[in-house]
Amino acid sequence: MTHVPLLQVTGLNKRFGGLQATDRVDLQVAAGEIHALIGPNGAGKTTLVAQIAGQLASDSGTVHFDGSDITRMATHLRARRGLVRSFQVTRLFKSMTVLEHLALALQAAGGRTFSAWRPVRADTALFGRAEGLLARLGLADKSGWGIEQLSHGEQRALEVGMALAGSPKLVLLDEPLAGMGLQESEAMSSLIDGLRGEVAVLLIEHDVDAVFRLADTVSVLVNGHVVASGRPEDVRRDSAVVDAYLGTGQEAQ
Amino acid sequence: ADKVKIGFVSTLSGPSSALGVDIRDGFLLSVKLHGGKLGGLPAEVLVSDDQFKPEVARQLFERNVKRDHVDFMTGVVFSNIMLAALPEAIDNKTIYLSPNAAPSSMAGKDCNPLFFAVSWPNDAYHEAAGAFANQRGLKSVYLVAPNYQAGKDSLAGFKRTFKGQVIGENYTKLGQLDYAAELAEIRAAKPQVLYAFLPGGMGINFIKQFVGAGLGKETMLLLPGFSADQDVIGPVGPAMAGLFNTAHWSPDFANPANQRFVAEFQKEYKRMPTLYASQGYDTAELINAAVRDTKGKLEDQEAVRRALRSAKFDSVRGPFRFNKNQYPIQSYYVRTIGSDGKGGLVNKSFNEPILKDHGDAYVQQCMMPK
Amino acid sequence: MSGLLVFEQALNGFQLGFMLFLLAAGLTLVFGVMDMINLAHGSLYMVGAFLAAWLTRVSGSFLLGALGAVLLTALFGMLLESSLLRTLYARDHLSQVLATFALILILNDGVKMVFGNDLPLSVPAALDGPVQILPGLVYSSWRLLIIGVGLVIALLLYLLVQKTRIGALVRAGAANREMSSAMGVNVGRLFTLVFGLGAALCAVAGSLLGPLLAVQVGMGENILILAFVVVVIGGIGSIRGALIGALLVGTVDTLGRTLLQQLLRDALPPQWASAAGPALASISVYLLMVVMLVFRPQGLFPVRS
Amino acid sequence: MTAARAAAIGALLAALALPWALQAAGADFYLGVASRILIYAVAATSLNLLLGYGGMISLGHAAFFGLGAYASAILLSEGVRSAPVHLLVIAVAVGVVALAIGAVSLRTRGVYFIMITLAFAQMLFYLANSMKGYGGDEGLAVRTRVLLPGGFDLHQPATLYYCALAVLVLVMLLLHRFSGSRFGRAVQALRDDEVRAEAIGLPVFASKLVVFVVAGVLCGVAGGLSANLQGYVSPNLLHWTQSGTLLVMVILGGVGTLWGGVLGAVALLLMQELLSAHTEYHEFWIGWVLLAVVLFARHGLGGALASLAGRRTAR
Amino acid sequence: MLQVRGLCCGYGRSQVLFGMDLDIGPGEIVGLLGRNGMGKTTLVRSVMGLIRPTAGEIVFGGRPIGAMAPHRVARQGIALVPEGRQVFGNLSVLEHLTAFRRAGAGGAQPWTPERLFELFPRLAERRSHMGGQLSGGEQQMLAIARALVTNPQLLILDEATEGLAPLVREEVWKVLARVRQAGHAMLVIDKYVQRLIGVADRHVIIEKGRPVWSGTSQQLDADRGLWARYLGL
Ligand SMILES: Nc1ncnc2c1ncn2[C@@H]1O[C@H](COP(=O)(O)OP(=O)(O)OP(=O)(O)O)[C@@H](O)[C@H]1O
Ligand SMILES: Nc1ncnc2c1ncn2[C@@H]1O[C@H](COP(=O)(O)OP(=O)(O)OP(=O)(O)O)[C@@H](O)[C@H]1O
Ligand SMILES: [Mg+2]
Ligand SMILES: [Mg+2]
Repeated sequence: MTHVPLLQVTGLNKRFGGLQATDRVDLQVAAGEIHALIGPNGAGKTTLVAQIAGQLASDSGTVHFDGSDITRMATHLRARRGLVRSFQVTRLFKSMTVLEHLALALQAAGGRTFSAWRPVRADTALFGRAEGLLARLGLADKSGWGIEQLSHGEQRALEVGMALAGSPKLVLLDEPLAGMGLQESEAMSSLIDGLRGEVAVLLIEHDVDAVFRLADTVSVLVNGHVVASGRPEDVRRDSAVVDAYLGTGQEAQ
Repeated sequence: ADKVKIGFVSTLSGPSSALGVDIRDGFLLSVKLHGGKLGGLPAEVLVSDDQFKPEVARQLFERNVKRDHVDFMTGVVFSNIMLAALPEAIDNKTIYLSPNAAPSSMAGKDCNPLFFAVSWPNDAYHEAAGAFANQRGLKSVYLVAPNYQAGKDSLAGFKRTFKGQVIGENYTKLGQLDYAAELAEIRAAKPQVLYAFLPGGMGINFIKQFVGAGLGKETMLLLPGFSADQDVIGPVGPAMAGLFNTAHWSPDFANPANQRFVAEFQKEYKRMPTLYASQGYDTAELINAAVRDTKGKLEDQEAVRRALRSAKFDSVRGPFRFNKNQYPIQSYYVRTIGSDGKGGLVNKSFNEPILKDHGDAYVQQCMMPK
Repeated sequence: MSGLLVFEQALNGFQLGFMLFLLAAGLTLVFGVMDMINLAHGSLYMVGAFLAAWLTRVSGSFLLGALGAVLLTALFGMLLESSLLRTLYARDHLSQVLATFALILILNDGVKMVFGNDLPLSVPAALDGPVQILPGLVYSSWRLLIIGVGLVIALLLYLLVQKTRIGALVRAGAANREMSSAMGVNVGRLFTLVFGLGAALCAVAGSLLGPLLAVQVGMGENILILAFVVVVIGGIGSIRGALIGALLVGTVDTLGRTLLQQLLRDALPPQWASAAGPALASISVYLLMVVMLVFRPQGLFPVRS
Repeated sequence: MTAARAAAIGALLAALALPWALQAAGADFYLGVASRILIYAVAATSLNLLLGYGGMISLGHAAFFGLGAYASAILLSEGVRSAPVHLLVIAVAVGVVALAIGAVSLRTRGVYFIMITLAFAQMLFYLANSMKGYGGDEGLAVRTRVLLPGGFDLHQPATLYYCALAVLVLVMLLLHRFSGSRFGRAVQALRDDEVRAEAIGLPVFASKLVVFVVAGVLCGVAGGLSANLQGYVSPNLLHWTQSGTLLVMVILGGVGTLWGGVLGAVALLLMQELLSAHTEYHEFWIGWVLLAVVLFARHGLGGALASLAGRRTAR
Repeated sequence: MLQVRGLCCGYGRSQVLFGMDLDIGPGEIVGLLGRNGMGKTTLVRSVMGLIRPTAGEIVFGGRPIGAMAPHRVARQGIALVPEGRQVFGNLSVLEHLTAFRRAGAGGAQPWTPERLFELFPRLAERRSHMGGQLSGGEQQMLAIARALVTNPQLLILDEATEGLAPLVREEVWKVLARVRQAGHAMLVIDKYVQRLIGVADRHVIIEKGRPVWSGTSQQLDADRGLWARYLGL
């Protein structure tokens, strides 16, 4: 792993009225690593993701990505630089087919948005890549479907696929396994696993088994603040983490 | 020609439609009384509604002129709508007889051989009102008019004859219906007389609210005739009694033409005629006279024009003639609203005109060929 | 400019504001709470006014006329809702725009067919005149009544929507109709009632404003736009917002027509003042809205996040 | 595709032949009506680009129509008749105003966007009303018309008709290509979900602004043509009810469908033309027709036609 | 208590359920299993009356409910924790719990907002927050609480533990056990099969819109072949 982290979050804050949603968050993600972020419900994970990805403006603190300060950068420019997120609540385009979603994500990553005359369909390379991705997501046979025809789990897969499409340097995955069946969870896990070394992942997930199986590093957010960070084995044994989040119950399938 | 074809475009729907409806009814009454003929030729009147929109009026003019090839156009109530549509008639050599709108521009530098104002020049009522205020020895006036050209013209007309002091002037939004704020200002200004040029529904509301605010005790309200006509008296009610206004016509005029008109109108439509109705009626009478005098040779437009200019017919307003700008020279009267003896209210005119054989201030600017 | 005049103008602003509130309240309920853009809201106001005028003539009593109008308009609104508008909730805003625009056309001409272009309606004789409210200030008693009625209705509505279970159920139905019904709420009937309430408020406004302004076809369209402005400034769906927004719009409009012109006359050469004054007065309300939306894009009291 | 293309070509041929047909039938007057329909088809299509493709419901679009019309009329009244100059002035004037309005308005969403565009348009409306130099509330009539290169005068009804037809064809071609292009896909995506579109790297604000300005300018061109057809402009052109009428045309014709704007303009204007000749209550019947379209043709006339042809619509 | 017989339904032209059968007795907890997209949610929705069956019948407490409007179904005593939470964005937490509260068949100890706040202290802290402002997990808790406050006879949980932190998830399982003791019947859809086995009495596996297996928790626990065949493990 490199020494300069790919993502460096320093002292990030966000208040909603009387509620400190994120509180002096420091966090580093190295290139290519899978970094899990766990914490109780309402700890501020999704808020943090929105701050890093740019949907929410931070009250204070900085975000550095790939060597530059992006704290105030527009969302789409962050995405163009390779910092992409997926959403905890699926957000898809109701007028597009499954394949078109991926093609669009690829197109967005490639820029040249304002080309208004040449049909995008003529770009066979783009659609070829989109189809490849489709297969990896296990949606190959749904290529022409509209999203309303997909089940919840399939929509989740597409949601994550959108984030991965443009070969980002870092993806922020907000509960990618939520709502998936066992098999699909398995498939998604291995998809994420396969990203290791290639794409850095900031993974938010309440499926603790998957987290500890996948993560290189685990950080724990409680009440908006990072209370522990380190190797999975260490974090798992951290009594504060057990009390605040994991509990002693056995999770198994 | 074997018949006379007339395009009648007016505002027949929406809040301002009462005026157009009256003009139409007056016009059609005349045609009916002539047995469906004008000047001996069967008359075909194509009535259409401009919906109070200049663009629509223009399209309707175009249709009447180009598609239906009418002999005369007439009907429009409002000057802004007429000015927008008029070029369609004039550019295509069709005579327009205005039953109401008579803007000062068309009286002066823009006067046109094909344009006749059968009503009264825009400023005339207001000049008469100014003269009346002088006669009564009133010294301070407050003026209210909507913020559009006719509104400005009218106040200019009043100021032309009025000798006292204008202590306030207020231009309201065209089509405004609530005048609470303006009335408060007027109350604070304490004028002796308030002159309000507010046509149609605007006037009705203004007067109602003037009364409701209790201003009538301190200030005399003076109005142009059309704001104190039958269509206003109805909605406002008894509060109108005793108000003064100025006009070129009154239902109580004793001339036989008028007696017949008022009686027939009431018989036909079950209501008292208004100024507008009288203007519509006179317009049809004028066409009747011109067609008769040219013996139906409508193809000779020059002859038709000459016949119109000499205007040989008995107008319900009494004697009148066209000025060289084809605007009327006529007398103006003060009217006051009183009981009709049947529980209603009606206008009654003073015997002596306040302005006699009065033309307009713009005729000098008109370069009309003979 | 004397203190009394300023006070009287403030009253005028409030009176206009409360009228706008009555219309905006129904609109904001239907719009914010049921998520339905109802362009025909102004037509209900027209229907209410016509019914009030007609019933007053038939019964000979303004009170009976107004009560009857409120009742009948509410019924008419409910009928409209349950026969037509309810099929539109599930549709996008644009379908609603088209359908309710069609309703405007139909109702305008329909009212004209039944009642004619306009109907007379006068302030009842008892409230016709002015009253002395301060030494040196007489004010139209009818306008005072309007302010009073507006105030009472504002209070009642606020309590109904914010503090009762019904209010919560209505808002829930608006946010997610399917889920509400799965929670056991008869959303259809609830919405019909809310719509009827909005229609009733329209009729109240129609009965009160009718005598002051005019009962005529097309009376709803211009005031509809103002009501929308109020709803947007106040924050869609918020009764409190509708009240504050309405008072704000009423005051700004009144000031624009009077104080502002006075100031301009003092500050600018006359021909400039007479050109700029009326133009500014006409746009003051829109200017207010633009400024508002730039700084608070969700209105004064946003309801949804 | 082929059926649609065949239909389009058929419509074009019919439109080309119309002036001859009308002349032969002695109904020249209706050429003006046809030109008006073409002009409103351009305006409605420009709104459809904004609304159907970009998801921006504007209730102020007529402001651009009016602006274009005033620009052309004022140039004519100043004696400028060259078509390129008119085009340039309209593009710049409308473009700049649209840019300014868009930059402010596009910070709001949904209903707030509807209302803020309405507010701007109403302000322009009152501004036009107080432009004393150019007619104020009475509007401005012009006697001359634009001269096209090659000496064609738009005063000639047929010339104006063909000019409007050419503009419409161009706009349709543009819209057709746009909808399948990279930009078109991006715009349609942000219509569905802006936050999502931005998160995958699409420049949402810039895209919307571009669409807003282009739609505004196209509508301005339609306005310019209208000034030349009518020989008259008035503030009414900018009134919100005009924007509402354009909106109704688009919804009636089919939001987000290629032909929506055209179909809506044709249907609404023809209905008005035909019904107003027969009944005082024409709006009553138009109302029922519109209602029927909402209830029974979900995607407007365009959608209904397409499903008659047994194909799926764009939406 | 609930009987589903030969149920067929779908969306538009695509059919999803092909003759689905299901029985839930009073106080019984049934787990519904199956891979993504097999029709679990569709079954739930048709029971709630949110989609109309094209064939088959649904009987609850002796009454056919297949043709009832959703609000009437709900009033028969069925409550739903829907997939994807669907809390009301413009209602406060407290309003969620007061507006839909019904006496129902709560037994000796009906659910009240106070008791639910005890159950989910996190919600008590957020009681005046709007639903839309809650975190995902908080919304999930609210969805469960909202269903319980109607004191239903049959509670349907469609992936009710999705997005919950492990501790809270444990808490929810415990709640379910308590609810069961109170005598409520339940239909539970969840991906944590092991947990489900601990809670439920019987299970039904659904594949392509048909029931393909049904049996007790012991049987399911013992037969890992089933897991591999139908659940993809
Ligand atoms: N727009 C908002 N306004 C007010 N409060 C908010 C808003 N968004 C989030 N919150 C609050 O901020 C806190 C953190 O929320 P966030 O969504 O970041 O939590 P989370 O860690 O993602 O939780 P979960 O695991 O349940 O998804 C929560 O208590 C939530 O109620
Ligand atoms: N609104 C809809 N329109 C069309 N098809 C739909 C719709 N909702 C679901 N489907 C289809 O119905 C099938 C069953 O969906 P359902 O949601 O019942 O599955 P599920 O078993 O609940 O899956 P999951 O575990 O992913 O929630 C899916 O294949 C899906 O494509
Ligand atoms: Mg979260
Ligand atoms: Mg499901």
